[in-house]
Amino acid sequence: MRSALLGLSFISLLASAAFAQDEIQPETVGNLTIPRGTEIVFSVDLALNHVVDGRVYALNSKDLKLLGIIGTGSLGMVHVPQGTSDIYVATSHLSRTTRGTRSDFVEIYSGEDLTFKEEIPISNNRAQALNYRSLIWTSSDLKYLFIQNATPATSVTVVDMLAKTQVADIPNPGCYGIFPASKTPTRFATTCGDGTFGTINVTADGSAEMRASEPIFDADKDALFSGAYRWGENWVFTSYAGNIYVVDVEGETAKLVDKIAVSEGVEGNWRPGGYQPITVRNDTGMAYLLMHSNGTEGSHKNPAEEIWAVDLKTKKVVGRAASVPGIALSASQGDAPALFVIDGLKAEIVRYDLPAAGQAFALTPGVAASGGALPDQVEVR
Amino acid sequence: MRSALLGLSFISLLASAAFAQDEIQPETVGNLTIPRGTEIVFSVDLALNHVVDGRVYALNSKDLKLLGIIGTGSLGMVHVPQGTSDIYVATSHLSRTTRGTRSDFVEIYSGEDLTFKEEIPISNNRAQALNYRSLIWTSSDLKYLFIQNATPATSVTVVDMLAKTQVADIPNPGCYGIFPASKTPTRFATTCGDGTFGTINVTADGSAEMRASEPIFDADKDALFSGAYRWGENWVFTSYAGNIYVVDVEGETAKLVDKIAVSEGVEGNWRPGGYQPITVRNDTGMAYLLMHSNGTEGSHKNPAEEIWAVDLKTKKVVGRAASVPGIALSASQGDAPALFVIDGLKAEIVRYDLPAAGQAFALTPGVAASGGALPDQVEVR
Amino acid sequence: MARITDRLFGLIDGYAENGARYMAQRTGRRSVLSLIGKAAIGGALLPILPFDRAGGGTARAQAEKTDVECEYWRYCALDGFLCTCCGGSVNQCPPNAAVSKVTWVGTCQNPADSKEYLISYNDCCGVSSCGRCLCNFNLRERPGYRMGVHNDINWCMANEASNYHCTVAAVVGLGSSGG
Amino acid sequence: MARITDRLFGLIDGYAENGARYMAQRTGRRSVLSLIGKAAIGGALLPILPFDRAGGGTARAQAEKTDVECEYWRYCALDGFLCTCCGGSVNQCPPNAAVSKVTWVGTCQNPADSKEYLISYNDCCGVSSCGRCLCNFNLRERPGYRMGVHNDINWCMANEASNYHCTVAAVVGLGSSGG
Repeated sequence: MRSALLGLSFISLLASAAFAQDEIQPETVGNLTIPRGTEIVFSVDLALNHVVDGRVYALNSKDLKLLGIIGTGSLGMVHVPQGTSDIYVATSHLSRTTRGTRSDFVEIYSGEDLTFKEEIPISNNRAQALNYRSLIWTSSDLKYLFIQNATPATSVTVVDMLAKTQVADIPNPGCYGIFPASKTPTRFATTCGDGTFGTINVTADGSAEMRASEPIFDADKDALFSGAYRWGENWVFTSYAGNIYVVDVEGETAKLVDKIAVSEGVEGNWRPGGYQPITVRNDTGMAYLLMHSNGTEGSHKNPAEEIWAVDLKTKKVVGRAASVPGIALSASQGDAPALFVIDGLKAEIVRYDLPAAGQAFALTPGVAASGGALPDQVEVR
Repeated sequence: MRSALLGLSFISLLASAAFAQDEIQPETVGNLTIPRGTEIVFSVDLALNHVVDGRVYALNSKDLKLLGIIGTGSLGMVHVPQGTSDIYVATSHLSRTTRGTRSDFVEIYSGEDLTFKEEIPISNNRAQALNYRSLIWTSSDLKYLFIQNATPATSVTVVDMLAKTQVADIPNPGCYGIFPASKTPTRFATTCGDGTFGTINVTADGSAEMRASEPIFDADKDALFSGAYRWGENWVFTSYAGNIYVVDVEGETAKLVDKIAVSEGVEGNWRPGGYQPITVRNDTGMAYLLMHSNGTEGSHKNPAEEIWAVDLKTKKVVGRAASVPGIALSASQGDAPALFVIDGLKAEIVRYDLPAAGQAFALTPGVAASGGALPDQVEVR
Repeated sequence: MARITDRLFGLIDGYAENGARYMAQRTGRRSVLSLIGKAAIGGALLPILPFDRAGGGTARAQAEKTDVECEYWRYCALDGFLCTCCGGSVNQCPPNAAVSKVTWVGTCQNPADSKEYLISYNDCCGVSSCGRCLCNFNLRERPGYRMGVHNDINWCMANEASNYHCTVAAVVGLGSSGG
Repeated sequence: MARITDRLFGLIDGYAENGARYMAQRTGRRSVLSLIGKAAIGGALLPILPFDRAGGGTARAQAEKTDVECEYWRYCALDGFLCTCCGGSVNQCPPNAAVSKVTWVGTCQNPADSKEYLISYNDCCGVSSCGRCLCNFNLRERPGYRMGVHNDINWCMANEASNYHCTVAAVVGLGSSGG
């Protein structure tokens, strides 16, 4: 070993010292890996102070230790689909970082090691918005990726993820958000300012028409939040005034299945608030809402004081618990049920363990960790 | 007026109300301007947490109110030349913000309204470094801009600012930093690891040779800081062990003019520290140094506890004053002499008023304001 | 007012919701705005961290507040960096930032005269995001299906230099909250 | 050690200063390093805010410190984000960041065995700057005219994916501070 070193005469320091057993042995630098099957929490950070340099922080769901970072460009929208380990980002890059020509792409990242895999150019009209999860979503068969546009005229870009190309730009005027159907992969619904839902069927040639539902909500008196959650074949929304709307988007037009008045008759004028104020455990049909008291017109982005558990089957509030000032939350769907909440004041991700199915509702505070500079979306997979 | 509004029938809100004299009159949105002759402090912010999105914060020197922001890309180097109102930035942009192809440019910004004026492509080998002012500098006639490269092999890019094109890439191996001559615009010096200064003359065809001086310093025992300041036709350096070196770079080879032992014989082992630890008032020949006590090997980036005033003509320390934890400073050269110091702990710019020429040294603390996330260079013009 | 309306250049979304929707529009370096349906409209850039609601969920009439504070009356539906902290003023962009071509509008009550004014929130564009004085008030703000009152989107979207810098709040007329 | 030196691929600056200077080099996904002249060498990315020097100006031998703290012994000349806080380890990059092809080297004393080790500081590259655990110690660090011990520059400079992410500190041998 000594002679090997001396052969490299310029390594003057090493030449004078062989390694003994009790010394730290020389190390090589490579990459850490993420164990297969790790449940990952994705904290989507808008990074508004440096808005061109958004990120996703991937955290181990158990201890919230950082596993790695994915860059998401300028106001990139992030989707963590079920059925693939990939992560999809629709974003914009400027040719001179903060100035110059804008170019938009769908970027595919590996969920196994967070590496960049591929990019697909798309038209430059996507909504550069806060990270509302409903602005980017896959079709139920993963063939299409739908991306909400705003110029401010609204439309939806359709990307064929097998052909790796944009195939359509479908107007959804006066409407916003993408809520795909489950049984018909070419179908998605969208919420509209007149209180209807539009339903769009993407055809092979990229053409499509939007069919309006009967009025489902009132955007003046009880506006639906954008951040809805899928529950089986339905989508579950909550509203400014404190209702839950369960909507079936499977048919030619969307239908209201259930409307649950969550805070009616409860003292304190409690209302949902934040950017992603509702999540649902798929197996139990339990919805969790970020709630604040003394709600008024304009308080709909106030952080939560409590998290309420609502049984979507019995349509009853089954529990309330104190919360960090949450502005977004997601429920894990795995065997260790937990809620992951963004603390809007500390920009932290907080883990709350949930009771097993059948147990009384309670939140057990767990670990907390930085979610970036300004996280506004949280996902877990 | 009412009829004009009614003519636009879709402005339903305005239609119902004419403006009375006592109401706020309608306003149009344009741009604020910077008054001519405003003395501007430039806080160069590395923004390391979002390193692709560096900035210069332009502050009014009087009250440190923010006048505007210039984006400087990835580890952009900034030069605020005398003799023009422009601002020069040598920087890199990646084609996908944090990934993709790197492209380097010299960018020219207006010092009058901070707008982007022009970009000149340069080779992609410039040093992506902290903002050491000596890594980018103009020739004394403003014809050339010199930019330090590192791959890590070192060389200097020469840009013809009249022809708007790069004309040379001159090796300065083992050396670093650019200290242009005053009388010979094609000439600059560079500090070398063997303790010499190299002197380079740029020729019309872009070729150049470097001539070494006699040894001037010892990089092991008394390394020169990179952040030197011009004083008339000389350059003034300070060193890790606490000396001032006045160097004449006008000739074929550089010459040591003066060496002043600043902290010799002073109790407390005081040393200079930081990223830009020395500045000079050109008219008075007074140098100001960021000094910390209990200096040791490795303490050379420690923030200051005091600022020392050293008369370069009498070669004496003429005063000491308490300082914020400064890591960089610059003296204004105008009629209201002041020092602008970066507080390394608060990331603030702090103004200290200086006494008029002939008065005893003292620092009068003035305003302080944010200098960005991680400012490491401060200039005033 | 005639001067303003003369310069009005409507950018119509091509769709009627609750009546008509109009985007504020700016031509050349002079500004004018637009509105949407009934009542005022909102929507600009976004923030999040300014979630301290010690002053209540909305920013109504706090007479003593200045225009570098989130609770200043004009900012009742502003979500973004105040240009007053970024080298601009309450209604002027910083020297080097382009005024957004489209805007959203809010209706805020001025505590000095108790009147409600229609406020146009223009984003200032094309410069690194300012990062100072992040505010977030949402009086009558709605999601993107009421785009003209939506403030969680980059309203530099119609500018060639599309990077978000900061937001101004200009009075464009008298308003009515519609109740 | 033979394995390491076998893979050594010197990137010579083409210039001798105080003897010879060598840059650390990494081939494929395996790393090897280099050094400079006498004693160790430093230089990576940079920081600034970690200017609290309560523990003294240098990071010598603080046995109780862990590798997510700036005062951990291997970090005596590290200037940058600790990869241990970014999804990596003390000597492994995060899953998706490329190891820098060139590095700087420091010589740090391990309080556990009182020996001085030669430490290679590799930057991890090609991902957004991590932003966590910013450290700044400078034992025997020098300006860029001693490039191999300079830590105020992006050592991802020789990687095609050149964005700085974080920094690791790998033992590459026994060192000597040269006094």
